[in-house]
Amino acid sequence: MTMGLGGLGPETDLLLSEPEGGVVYSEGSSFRLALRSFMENRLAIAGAVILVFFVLFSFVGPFVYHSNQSAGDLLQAHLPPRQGHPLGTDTSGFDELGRMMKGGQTALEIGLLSALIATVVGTLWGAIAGLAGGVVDGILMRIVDIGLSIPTLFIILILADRYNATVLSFALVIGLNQWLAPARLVRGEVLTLRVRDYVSAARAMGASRTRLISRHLIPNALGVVIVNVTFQIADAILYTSVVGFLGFGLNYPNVDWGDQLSDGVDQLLNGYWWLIYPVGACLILTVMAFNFIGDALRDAIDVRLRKR
Amino acid sequence: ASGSSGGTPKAAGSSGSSSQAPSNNTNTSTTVGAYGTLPAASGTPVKGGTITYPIINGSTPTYIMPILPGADSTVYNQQFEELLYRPLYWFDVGNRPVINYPLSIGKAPVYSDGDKTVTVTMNPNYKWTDGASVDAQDVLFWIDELRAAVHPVKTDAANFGNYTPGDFPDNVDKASAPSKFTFVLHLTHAYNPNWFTETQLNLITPLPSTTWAQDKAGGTQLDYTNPANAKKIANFLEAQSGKLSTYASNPLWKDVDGPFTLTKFDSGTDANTMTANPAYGGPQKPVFQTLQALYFASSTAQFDAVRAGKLDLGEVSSDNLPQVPIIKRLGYNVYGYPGLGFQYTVFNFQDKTNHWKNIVDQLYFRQAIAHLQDEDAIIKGVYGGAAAAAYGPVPAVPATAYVPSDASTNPYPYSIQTASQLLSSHGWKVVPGGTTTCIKPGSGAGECGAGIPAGQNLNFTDYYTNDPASAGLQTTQLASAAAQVGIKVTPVAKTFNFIVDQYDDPIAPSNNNKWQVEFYGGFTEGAYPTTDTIFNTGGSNNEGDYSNKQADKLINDSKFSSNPNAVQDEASYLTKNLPAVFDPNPDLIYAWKGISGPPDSFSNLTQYGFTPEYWYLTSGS
Amino acid sequence: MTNPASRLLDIDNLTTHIQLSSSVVHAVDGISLHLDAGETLGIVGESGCGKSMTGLSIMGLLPNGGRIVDGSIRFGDTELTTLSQAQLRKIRGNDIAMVFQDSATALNPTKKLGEQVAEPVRLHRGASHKEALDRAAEVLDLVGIPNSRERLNDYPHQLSGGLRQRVLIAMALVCEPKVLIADEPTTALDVTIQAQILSLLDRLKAELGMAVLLITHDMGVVAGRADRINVMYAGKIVEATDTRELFAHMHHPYTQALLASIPQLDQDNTVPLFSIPGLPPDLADPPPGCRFAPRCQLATDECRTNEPLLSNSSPAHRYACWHPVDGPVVREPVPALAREVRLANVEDGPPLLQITDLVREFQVGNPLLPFLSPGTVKAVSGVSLSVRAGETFGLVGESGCGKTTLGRLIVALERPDSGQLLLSGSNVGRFRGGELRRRRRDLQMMFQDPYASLDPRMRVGNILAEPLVIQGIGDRRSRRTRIAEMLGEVGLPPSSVDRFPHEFSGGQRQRIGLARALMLSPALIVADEPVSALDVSIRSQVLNLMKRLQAEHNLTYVVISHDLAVVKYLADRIGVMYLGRLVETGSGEDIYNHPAHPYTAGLLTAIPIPDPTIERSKDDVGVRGELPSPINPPSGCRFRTRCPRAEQRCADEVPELRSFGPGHLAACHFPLEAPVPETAAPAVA
Amino acid sequence: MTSYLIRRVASAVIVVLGVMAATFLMLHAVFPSPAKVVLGARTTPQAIAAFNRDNGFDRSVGAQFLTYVNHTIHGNFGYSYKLNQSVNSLFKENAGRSALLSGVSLVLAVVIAVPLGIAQAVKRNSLFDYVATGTSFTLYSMPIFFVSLLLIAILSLKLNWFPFEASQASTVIGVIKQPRSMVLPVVSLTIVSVASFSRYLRSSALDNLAQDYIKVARAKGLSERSVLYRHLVRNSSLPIITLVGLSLPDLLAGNLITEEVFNFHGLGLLFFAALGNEDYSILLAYTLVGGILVVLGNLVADIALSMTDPRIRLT
Ligand SMILES: Nc1ncnc2c1ncn2[C@@H]1O[C@H](COP(=O)(O)OP(=O)(O)OP(=O)(O)O)[C@@H](O)[C@H]1O
Ligand SMILES: Nc1ncnc2c1ncn2[C@@H]1O[C@H](COP(=O)(O)OP(=O)(O)OP(=O)(O)O)[C@@H](O)[C@H]1O
Ligand SMILES: [Mg+2]
Ligand SMILES: [Mg+2]
Repeated sequence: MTMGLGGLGPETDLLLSEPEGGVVYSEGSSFRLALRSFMENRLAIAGAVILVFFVLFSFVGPFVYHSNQSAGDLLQAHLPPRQGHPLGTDTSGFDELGRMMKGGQTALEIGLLSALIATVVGTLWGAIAGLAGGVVDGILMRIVDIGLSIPTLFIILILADRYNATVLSFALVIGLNQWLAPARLVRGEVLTLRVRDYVSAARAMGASRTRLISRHLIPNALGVVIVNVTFQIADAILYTSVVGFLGFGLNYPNVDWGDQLSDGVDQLLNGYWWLIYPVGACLILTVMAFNFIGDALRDAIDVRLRKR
Repeated sequence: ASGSSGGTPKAAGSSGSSSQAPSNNTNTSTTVGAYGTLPAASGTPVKGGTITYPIINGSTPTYIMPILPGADSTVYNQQFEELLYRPLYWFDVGNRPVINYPLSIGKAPVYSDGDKTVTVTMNPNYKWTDGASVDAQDVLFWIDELRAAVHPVKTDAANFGNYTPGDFPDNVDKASAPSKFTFVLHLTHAYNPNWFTETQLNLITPLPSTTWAQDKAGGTQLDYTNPANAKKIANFLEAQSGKLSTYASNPLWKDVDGPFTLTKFDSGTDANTMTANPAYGGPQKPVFQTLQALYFASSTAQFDAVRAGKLDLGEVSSDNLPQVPIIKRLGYNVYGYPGLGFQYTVFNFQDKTNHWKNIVDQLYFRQAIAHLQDEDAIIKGVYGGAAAAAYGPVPAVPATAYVPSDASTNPYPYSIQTASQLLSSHGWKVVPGGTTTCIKPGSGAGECGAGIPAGQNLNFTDYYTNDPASAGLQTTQLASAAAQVGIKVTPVAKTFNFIVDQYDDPIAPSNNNKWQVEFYGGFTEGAYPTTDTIFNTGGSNNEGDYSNKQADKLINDSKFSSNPNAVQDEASYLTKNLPAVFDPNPDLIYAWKGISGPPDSFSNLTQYGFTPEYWYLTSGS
Repeated sequence: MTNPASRLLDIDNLTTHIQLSSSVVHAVDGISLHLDAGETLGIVGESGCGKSMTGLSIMGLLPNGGRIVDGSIRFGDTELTTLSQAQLRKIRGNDIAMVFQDSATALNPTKKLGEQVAEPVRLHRGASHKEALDRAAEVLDLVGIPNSRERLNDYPHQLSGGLRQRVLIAMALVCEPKVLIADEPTTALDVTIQAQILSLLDRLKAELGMAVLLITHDMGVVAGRADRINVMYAGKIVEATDTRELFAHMHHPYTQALLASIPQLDQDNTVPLFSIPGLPPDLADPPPGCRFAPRCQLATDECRTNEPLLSNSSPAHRYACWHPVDGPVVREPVPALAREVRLANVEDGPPLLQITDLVREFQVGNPLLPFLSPGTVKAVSGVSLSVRAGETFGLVGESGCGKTTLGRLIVALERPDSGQLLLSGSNVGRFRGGELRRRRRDLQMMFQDPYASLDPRMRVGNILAEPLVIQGIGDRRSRRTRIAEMLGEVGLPPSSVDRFPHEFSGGQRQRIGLARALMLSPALIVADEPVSALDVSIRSQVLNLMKRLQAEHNLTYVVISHDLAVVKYLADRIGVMYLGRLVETGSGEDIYNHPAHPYTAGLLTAIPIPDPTIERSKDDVGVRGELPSPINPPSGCRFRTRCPRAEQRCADEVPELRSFGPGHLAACHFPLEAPVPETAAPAVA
Repeated sequence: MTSYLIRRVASAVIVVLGVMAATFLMLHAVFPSPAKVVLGARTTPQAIAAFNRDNGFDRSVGAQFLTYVNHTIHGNFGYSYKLNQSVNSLFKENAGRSALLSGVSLVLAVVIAVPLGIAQAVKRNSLFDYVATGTSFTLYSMPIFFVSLLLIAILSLKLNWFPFEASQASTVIGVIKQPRSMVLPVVSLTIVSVASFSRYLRSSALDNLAQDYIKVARAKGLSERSVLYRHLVRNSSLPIITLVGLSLPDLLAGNLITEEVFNFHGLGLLFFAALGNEDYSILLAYTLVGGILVVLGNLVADIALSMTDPRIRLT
């Protein structure tokens, strides 16, 4: 309550005469609050570090470590680690380490892209449903239920057969499988937000619908959405591997961790460990990092909400 | 015996055993393309016992009656059904896809009257379970039932997978049985005898005319020569064959002339059990008692079983090759050899988008692509040596009577430069790693060719099957080579079925403009490897709509002329003219332990021949 | 002084700290107190001053990080601070029991009441399941829960707040403890229920002969119930003596200020409330010297440097202050406009706001399948009233009686199902779309929850600018200056514009809320419970502010509150609502001095007055029973179910509003006052 | 209650119909007709035309959909040309085994996750909590096929503790008779759900711990254990019910992959093969059954919750 205000390093206004309403202690924006509690979360830090590492690995790595990723040499296929090939070569004769960097780029791109697609679609959908309410809401949400009731793999495989696997189409396929969760989430959020007093206040001032949405609902729903994005990225990257496992991964010259891993897994019994464990580690660690971060973000935002 | 299937489509290697296999240096065999060694019969035969072999999800028996409808016309149904019902002619002698007379009910056919009449005399030793001997009537019965099945057109091929309108039985004017063990066919045209024997007569499987001529269970035997009755009978048999759960119990299927009888059938998984048929009249009666087909969800699962030593006979897929040493240590013999047929990367001669049609019409372009394909590297890197180079529809191995003399020389060996020169000498500005474009449009010499505008590029999409992995690796090889002469190849993985369903001009004309190149595998050929229906203009399996006067003529000769070398000529022409880029022919690899038998009875597996009756369990296993 | 023999609890120099990640909260700082058998000791103080922690320290139930760092708690002969948890458990709920503030979450939602009440019996008395349940039923009876037997199998959510609180008390009493610690037992309840609960506690105390430690922030509550009172401030006891002594001759300025800052029913509402500036200190680093010094008018440097001790005052009346006062503030008339003057500003002629037969009912259940819905909530049923420009109209009533809904109807946040709402002659209900949005500038609202009413993502600057932006008033610069002015007016530092809501205290937020409402200089402001979420000392600040601004800008308020005192202080005329109906309206005097409606009278009785003499003289709790369901309210007069005078007629016909003097209307068949003869009352106040 | 049921069932029906329509249309968009696949590559255009005629694949999509719905309503899930059997019989064959696998893993997941999550909450920010959190995150971040294959590689092929493939018995009883062979599939299917369940339980338990009634329970003199068992456990495990309902889709998906990897022939495997074969009727039937399961799952979950949690009144 009113206590504890100073709890976070008060920094009083420099006022000669204290105003009737009392002084105001500065704690910075709610963002700073969230950030602070985020920083207090060890797992979150771990996640951030891991993530940064793999971003650098994937995008900066190739400038440091050069390898020919355009022409594979079948006569050099699946060699174990050796001079010149610190992680050996894959079944097409590409240098595995370099491949992993390339794969990392794509995986992260796809993850981000599909998460964005899912989130944008889902958010709009959920927001519309939540705002419209009544029958529209009913219909939109039934559609979501339907989506949730169709086996994901079914959709993925159908779509994968229909569309050629490019980074974009891939992101689309996954994104379009993932928008349902955020849709539900955002709808719930909107339903609670739209009855908040400050929204009523804005209405009482004569705010238009669009203003209510753009200035109050969206900014306040954003936190939840952002948290969701991180989880979505994690899931998306996981999905790439499943799609790869089902044989619809990306093709030369593209590659991503997902299908590298699934290709590798075929080699599990052949003892080509260098095609499995390194890339497996990359994928799992990255996914985990995103989950850590998302989890921490959620708590952080809760903190902001709890802070009253 | 795959011969009789008249060529079933084959996913790149993926049919039955994904057929790729690297030969690590343990390849002691001298024959080209063979993998591993073929041990001589050894050990002391144990009487009785059980021999297990795998059936894999998607390639399990689903039909028992020897007139296989389209949906069930697979080599697996054939192998299954031929254990019970012997075909008139048995194919494959070891790994050679030729008629195996000792194992055939029919003796060599005699052609007369300008190749318009065929006379076949049958081996009298074969008996049905009820004691009746397998005779000419049984053949006529089959022919009548076949006619009933495909006429009046219901879904012709749906009722008989190997049916091609105009061919058997339409081309049989009259069939008669002058004596108990002799039948005569009067044909509508004069056919090339080899063609007729090896693609038509080979379809015949005598049926028990004295017990199956019913239209209901336990009904009276009808006069099947009356088409109406024949139809009733056909429908009845069809219906019965649809009830998988009754396979082991239905009296119909108890009446067999093969080396085995069916005793158990799990309609859930199609796993089944057969026992030796003492009444079998063939040269070799089984010495062991039980033949058991175990079901597996995937070839991976199947191989896991091999690794665990659970199977007497197993398949080895390309993915598993590095583990061959391991299973050898378990006591498995491993042998592989390419099956007769070819794999090819198909050009679509119809796609007009981006002027593709005009480009692919140019022989020099097809040659350039052929030069970009590195068969040796593929054989080594992808198949680890367990494949044979193949430059045309009739490769050097397996050896048949029809291998053309030039089969083992590659007219378009791997060479980036040659490819590059071919292009630049035809008016293209080759930009390695970039985009090669046409700078000399026009149809004259040294120009790109008719209908190819200046600035045109050579980019195209190459659809390949997502399974097995080798398909992707081969396509990647081509793509990365093409990149070096500025051709941007975009490989795209699809399911085998999607490709054969969508990217097949005769079947899906509406998709003519949707694809340029595809690689889904190829065809297992019959013993008589003409490419009739595959490369002749308007052929029902001419996926890319390749059309070439000369080719048409040669293919026609293979079917109708009496020229014994027609097929060779056809093959060597196509080899040079490139209706498609022909790919290496992967081995089918098998592993067996604890059992033995004459080498041929194992090597014929690679031709889809399945003669377990020759095997026996060796003591100590 | 009571003889030590009967002494139950003796706390000496109790010091409790709560370890946070970055700081240590000195929640309780060396307090000493004692509790004797049969007496009620009140602990009063503002929120956060350590009341609960004191209670929890005794129970040994401190939150994570909390521990007793010094002092002793003697229960009889046992020293509690050194007991093991196991030993403590034998005492907890058996000899010492505690009742918590929030009845909503204090009961396990998925356990039957019987089980929960019986639990301590089984635990401490080792009673069988059956015996325990019997005992539970017995106690539920005792705390006045009707047909307790059946209730045993009910779940908490099936009970109203009042009943739940009774159950909590039952749970505490089931083992007949010697000491009952009641932490804000009635804060979450309506006054009517509060009165019932408090008298219940009294009764039980007497019957069971136990001692009660009554923790509350409400002077009124302790005035009537406690024998002795300890006033806490910032973790310390600042004054402790017997009740009458305290109210008559308090010595500590804080006590004095606290009492003075509470609006009282008999208060002259032309005089601004006494108010304590600033906020209580942060217990993480309390100021040296006297902790009240920063807010104390009498404070000298001595106060700020060295700390006054309780001990060096007489044991009968202990206080910790260097400059003691004596007795309540003598309210020297502050220069303020006398009532007449104020009312002069109230224009006569047509009323600014004219409401007739306003009805609002809420559909409950699924809108898609109305036929399956249990019915509608009759939130507002045929309310008529009028407000003239410049005056303040107050709305009181129990929770759930429809105040907020009516308020939202007035500012057109809800649409009436029927009835008319005229704003200076034009029908608000008619307006749609843009027209409505333009007209809204005349109708603004101030919300109850200071935390929910400000967008957490906006800086105060933008929050205050928003109304102007929406209504397209002025340009950037003019807006900025306007905002600066307004902040000054509501007494906030100019730097506030760059701050986010969460950086402000509750009171400050209400100031912002008010400022926002004022930005458009609206014709009418509806203030919904403007102060009920605030602490006593803060409350008066805001009330004064509202009054001052009204005087300066001649504002028109509709003030909504469940606290009659607050309403009476602010309002010129008052409307009493009951279950969606307006049962009585009149001037503050009318309502307070001669209420006509039994409900009004009941409310008045129920309200605790911070004056021992008055409180003790009360013989009646006011209104008994609970508020009926608004979904199917009683026929006829809705109050009849709880009305002592109800007769058949009340069930049959709905009472009309009748006049009981100029502007004094009430809807009752058997009023407490004689209605003015000419009965044909105008339909509208 | 009844009105609630009516409402829920109504929307359930809508959803199921929606699922049918969606899957049907999607399939059609990609494979207008299975003819080529059914008749094999060596077939002729005429044959295909004939096939489409006979099996009605030449009719309008709408018409086909109606027949499909009609058949389904009459409990006829169609015929698998590829497997030469009616889908009904195929499902009868396989459903039991799938149910067994999924059921056991689900139960296991719950049985493990609930205590784990609550324990984590009670001992929050302890080493135990961190370790548990870390592990669950790791597992949660693994593709299920990867988990499965690791299990095979290590526990089966390396250490030879368990068989590499699931029981091949054709009857449920038969499967139950070979528990060792089911360990790996069940484990890998359980692992993933445990991870997500326990996370959820933890936060739910934390919320409940913050509630006053826990304080009250302590104030009664209850020992920590009994506070836990009598008050905390029940309330904080309630959400699991909803969770299970919601997790059905994932369970089905996981089931699909596990069956593939462990060669366990159930519905998932059937579906898997059908995908490759474009075996229409099976795909449709599977998605339909899946949809019904999910909808039903949620419905049952809500009702179950309303029975266990008195707060929730289904009006
Ligand atoms: N769980 C907790 N963790 C940290 N600090 C706490 C906790 N609970 C209370 N405090 C702090 O301890 C001090 C005293 O709290 P306490 O609850 O005793 O005040 P109170 O007088 O009961 O206030 P209220 O009237 O709001 O209940 C306050 O500064 C509060 O911020
Ligand atoms: N949006 C709504 N939907 C359904 N019922 C509602 C809604 N708003 C209010 N109610 C009901 O209408 C009745 C009156 O509510 P209202 O908030 O006006 O009462 P109140 O006097 O303001 O109560 P409080 O003093 O607790 O604020 C209550 O029973 C409430 O449950
Ligand atoms: Mg408290
Ligand atoms: Mg209200």
